[in-house]
Amino acid sequence: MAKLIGKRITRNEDPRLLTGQALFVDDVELPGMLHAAFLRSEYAHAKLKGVDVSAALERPGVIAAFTAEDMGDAWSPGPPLVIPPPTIEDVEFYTRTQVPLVKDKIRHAGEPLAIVIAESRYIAEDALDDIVVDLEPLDVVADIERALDPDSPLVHDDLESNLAAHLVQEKGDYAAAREQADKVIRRRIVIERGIAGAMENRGIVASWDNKQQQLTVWDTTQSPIPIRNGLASMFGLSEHQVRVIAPFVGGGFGPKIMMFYPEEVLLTWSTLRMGKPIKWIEDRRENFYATTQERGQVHDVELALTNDGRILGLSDDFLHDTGAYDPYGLTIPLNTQCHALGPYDIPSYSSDLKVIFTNMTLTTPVRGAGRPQGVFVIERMLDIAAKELGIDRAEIRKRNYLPKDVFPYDNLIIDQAFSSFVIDSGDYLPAMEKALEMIEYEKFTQEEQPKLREEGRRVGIGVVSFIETTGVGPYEGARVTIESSGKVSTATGVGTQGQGHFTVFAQIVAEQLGVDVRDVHLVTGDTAQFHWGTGTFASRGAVVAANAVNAAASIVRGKVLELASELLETPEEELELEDGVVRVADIPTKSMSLGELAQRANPLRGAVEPGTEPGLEATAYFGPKYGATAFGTHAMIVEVDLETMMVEIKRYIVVEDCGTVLNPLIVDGQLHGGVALGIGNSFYEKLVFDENGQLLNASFADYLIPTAAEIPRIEIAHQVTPSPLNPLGSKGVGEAGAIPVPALFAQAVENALGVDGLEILESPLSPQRLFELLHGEETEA
Amino acid sequence: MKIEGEHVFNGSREDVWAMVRDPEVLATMLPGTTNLNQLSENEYEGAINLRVGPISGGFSGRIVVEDEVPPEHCKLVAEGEGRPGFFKGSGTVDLIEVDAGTLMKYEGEIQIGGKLASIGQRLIDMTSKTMIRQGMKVLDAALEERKANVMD
Amino acid sequence: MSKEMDVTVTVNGEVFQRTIEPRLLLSDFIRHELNLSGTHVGCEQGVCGACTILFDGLPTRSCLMFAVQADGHEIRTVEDLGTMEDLHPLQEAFQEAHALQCGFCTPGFLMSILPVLEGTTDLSEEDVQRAMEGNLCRCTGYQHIEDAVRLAAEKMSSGSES
Amino acid sequence: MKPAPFEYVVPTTMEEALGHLAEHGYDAKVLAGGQSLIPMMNFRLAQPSLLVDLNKLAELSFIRSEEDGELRIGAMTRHHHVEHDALVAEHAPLIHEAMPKIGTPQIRSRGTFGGSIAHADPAAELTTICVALDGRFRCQSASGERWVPASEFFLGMFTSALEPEEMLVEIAIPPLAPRTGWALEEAARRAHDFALVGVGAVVTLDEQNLCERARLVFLSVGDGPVEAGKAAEMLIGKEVSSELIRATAEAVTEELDPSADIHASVEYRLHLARVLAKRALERAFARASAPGTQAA
Repeated sequence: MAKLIGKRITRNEDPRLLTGQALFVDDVELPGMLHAAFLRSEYAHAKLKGVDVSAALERPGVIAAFTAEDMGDAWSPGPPLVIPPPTIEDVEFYTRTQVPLVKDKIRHAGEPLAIVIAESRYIAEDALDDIVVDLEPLDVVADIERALDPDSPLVHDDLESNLAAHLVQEKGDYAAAREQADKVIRRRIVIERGIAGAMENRGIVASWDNKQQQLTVWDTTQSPIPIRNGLASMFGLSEHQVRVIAPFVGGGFGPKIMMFYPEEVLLTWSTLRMGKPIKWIEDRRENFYATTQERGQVHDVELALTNDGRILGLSDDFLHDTGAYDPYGLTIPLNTQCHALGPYDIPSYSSDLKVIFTNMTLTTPVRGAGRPQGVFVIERMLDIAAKELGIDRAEIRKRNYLPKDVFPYDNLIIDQAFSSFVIDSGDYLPAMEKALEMIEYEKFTQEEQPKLREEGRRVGIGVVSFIETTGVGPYEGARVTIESSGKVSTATGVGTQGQGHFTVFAQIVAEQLGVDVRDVHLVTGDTAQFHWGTGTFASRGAVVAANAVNAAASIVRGKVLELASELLETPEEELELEDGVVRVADIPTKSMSLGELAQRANPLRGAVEPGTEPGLEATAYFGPKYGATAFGTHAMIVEVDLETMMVEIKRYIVVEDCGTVLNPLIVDGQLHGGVALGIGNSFYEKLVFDENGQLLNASFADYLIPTAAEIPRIEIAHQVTPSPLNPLGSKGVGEAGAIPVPALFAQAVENALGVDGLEILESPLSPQRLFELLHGEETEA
Repeated sequence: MKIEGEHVFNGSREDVWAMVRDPEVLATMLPGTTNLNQLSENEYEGAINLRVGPISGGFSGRIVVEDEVPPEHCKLVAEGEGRPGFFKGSGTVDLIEVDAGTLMKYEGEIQIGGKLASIGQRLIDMTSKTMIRQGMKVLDAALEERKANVMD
Repeated sequence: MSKEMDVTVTVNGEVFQRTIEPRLLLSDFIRHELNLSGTHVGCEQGVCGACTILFDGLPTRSCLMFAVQADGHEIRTVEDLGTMEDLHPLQEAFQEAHALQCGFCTPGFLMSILPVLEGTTDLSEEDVQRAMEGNLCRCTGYQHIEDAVRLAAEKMSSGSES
Repeated sequence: MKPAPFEYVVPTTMEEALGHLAEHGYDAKVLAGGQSLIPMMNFRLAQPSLLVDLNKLAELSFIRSEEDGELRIGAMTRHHHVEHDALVAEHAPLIHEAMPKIGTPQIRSRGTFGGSIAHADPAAELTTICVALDGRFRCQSASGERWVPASEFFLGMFTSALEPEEMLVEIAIPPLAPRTGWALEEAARRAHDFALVGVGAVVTLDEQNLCERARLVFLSVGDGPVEAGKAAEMLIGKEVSSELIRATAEAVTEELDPSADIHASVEYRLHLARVLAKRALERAFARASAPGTQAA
């Protein structure tokens, strides 16, 4: 087999993207297509008394305008949760899902009140100004720490409080550990909200063809098959009547998976009602309050240790802001609970989670999905412990790592998939050693830093470890087909937003079948091409879908060999697949091309014998027993300008272990992008809400996504500890880069400032915050 | 947003007070004000087309004057909304006799929501500074005119 | 609705005539009137750079111009570079350096960097940064794009020598 | 995010352009580069009923110097051209230094020198610099023209001395005196964001090496360019030392009136103003005292 897995292979999809020939949703143009715009609430919390669209309907070019009332029986909250709550005992969970259009009560700014459908988006937006809304503003729940006060306004009036969920997870006996401990450290940690910030906003084109009785929906979703299934059941159609296409999608990062966004329901409902194709393209301002967000937690943490820095126990009671509704269940905070344990041997753990409804945009996973918060909690606590116990920061981590011989290691709490949080494999110490070596930790801390400090320069170093649960189930599938041209088509259901699936999956197939990577054509994200699957999220493409592709390709390989053996009258063991042909190893001239074999496998004459199938094709599925856990260590050197509070990152090191590396070029790209988002989360990107639930920085001018100038060169080293859970040995890497950065940045900046008693217990930071931390709190912006 | 400041008028406290409580003067203080109606002794409603450079937008709203202690103190409570957003706020105005005339001290807090708040943060505070300064100029002029009329 | 106007624009060497409303943004005109959908729209306020085109040779935000203003002017979009089978050296460099992931911001980067490289291929570190400063990318973290710019400079300088 | 409808005219003569302004006054809005106006229109915060597009008035795009060394820049000259113009680099090095800090390359391709000034954004570099350099602006209307000194031009947030029927047509920047140094210092979140605070310093030394003239003008600390004249006065007639610079920088905050926003509090802005004033003065004086500093 030609070795393709693990090679730096350039991407199959690039020529289309580079020449402007890749189809994105807003590129879909259909005859007679109409354009939608949504009237959204500017208020975060209000009683809605009426929406009058009559003036809008008068405007030339406006075809329709609908309110919740117009939807009649089609209006309902929901549909079912994206991820249901855990089925374990003792979990309190109050399901409240978003509505297609607000009927009686507005629960966050940005909720849609009406849809206008017009000949152009310009006219549709003109008509939004014609709509008259009658509402009564209500007091707003905008602070999760006050949301449970008895006198707090209620987001959902039928609930007793703003508590959306409550779950206590315990491992060992934390109270006893606390008793035994030499040192107990207690801190409050606050992590604010940010956006995913995909460059492409969301978009939908929905088209009902009455003659074909066929609904086609182009959608920027990360999860086309569940959207297809949901729309079919919601509107009483057969799944075969609904085709959902997620074409090229301009970045996902989490929020593009939701069941359902109101717009997905509304566009579909409207095209079914009107029989005309309708397009809605979210604009950037809408993206800031109508697309889901993440982070937003407050932790009260306690770490119990011995004097030599061994962790005896961790307690973390935290609040998680779910926004106005909770369709995504507990995925984010469960990730936080798991990742607060890190790569460490923590014998006792107690975590009390309360999920809070607020009058703000919903939170659902954004690249990292609760993990950065958990990592921030444990890593910051270890930094403080190291300082208080007089132990080196790297050393305290080394003392607490799980040893490499304990895996699989059961953490005895449940994870986001509600199964026991078992770490499949790991080898943490070498990753740390490597990172220290690369960043020259000793030299920096012993020589450079003291010298620069004497010159008045504030430089600091940070080093943190993390784990990342990846590749959760339930499953993905793939179909691999050798076509009569000898080229290979591969179909999966996952959908792609830039992860390089067209190339990585092709590498796997090409390696199995001995063809050129460029001759493997991937179809993904089109429900007409593949019927089963869940989607692209939780760093699972390279684990779950890749292994399904591998399984299907391996079956096809078997079929090829079996048929070729018969036709070439040679035992299978003596055949090899290379360069698109099957040949006898010792007699290279005795061969058949894959195309010829494909034709022979699908003869126009001659019956398919009982028990056989035509063609060289196979469909296979892969569902892991549980998720594969990647890990790594990041290190960073920063310099803080003490006069201006600006921070420059001088060096950035990543040591990543994501098991088998399928394509290092692509993996490095994933890590770069993850780190860049992490840097944004650490210092630049913070959604600022006021006490009325108003988002104060809903534009790219005020919400600061880092540019090239803010992102340093990232030096990467790979370590490979294959996952025993899948044949490829792969683990996910899509979120890895982002996860440890806020903790690392806080540590490095704190170290650079070097001010006694100055601890950074929040994320993100900003120059303004550093100024306050150094000069006193009373100067808050 | 907090608003706080002071301004010295070249006139007596009674004149300044009378001017501040004159709806017509108030309407000229904010250019673009239309349809200012007095609903009751202490309550006004009106519409304004605010214009700050290229930015413009119509608002309609209400102002209530409370805790009135002529000619030295009152509290203003205002709220309104329009296409660019909505606002709600209150503030106090104190007039103090000083050598140069009358010192007006004002302070208040306005909450702004909607489009203006979400994309125009950078503009709001500085715009209010400009508007207040321009408004004081108008009041200065009105005061001069008032004094001239009285003398006539 | 305001009065419609005739415009004649040269895009990628081809002359187009259309009758349009004055308020039509140049980005929408290029994408939806001319069906050159390689130019993307990410923020419509001139920050993200995805809609960058060359307007009379200079990189320009097409979301911050009205299409009527393009009357009598020359525009180049990403479609003016190479084809899928025959990529421009800058596009080749992007592929080789893995300078794109989702690819949504990519046409904007290409059209921002292209005029810089067409001016000179002798770029300092600062020049490379400068060429990219008006474009946001959420996927790549920019490092591979920087690599691609250097690689393209190499390709284009050796290309011009031969 | 699509603009509301408007009428659009694109005059080809000054007379025609000024005629539109005379006729429509406040309802007309001049479209220069549009890089500030069009985003506001896309957000529908600006909804002018008539746009008067100046982009076909070729006579408003020029850079030249007068015999006395005064630099003249046409209002419709694009930032890109100013940035790369040798005359500007020679006659107004402070403007040359500032140009790359204005927006991004794409914004500079389209944005115009005069548009940036007429827009009167308190965070803009050019407004501040023109005040620091004692620039003058030629404002023209159908009924005549007048020159307004930069120090009297900026009246507040997006508000200038331009009357609705007037148009900014030309900017004049006087030549620098010999032994003049300059600097622009800014602190911004990202490389090309609006500065949280910025300051332009222009200083001149006399033959005895005493400070003869000093201007310190700030951006983003008020609703327009803010000059710290009293602080600068402390330098006049003095021998410049690092103590004097520090004392001057400490004093600037008396004259500033910054606002708080989501990026910076009043206190942080005042702190930055002191820091940046010190840095700007240090650089400016270093330039002024460098051998061979003879302005053209």
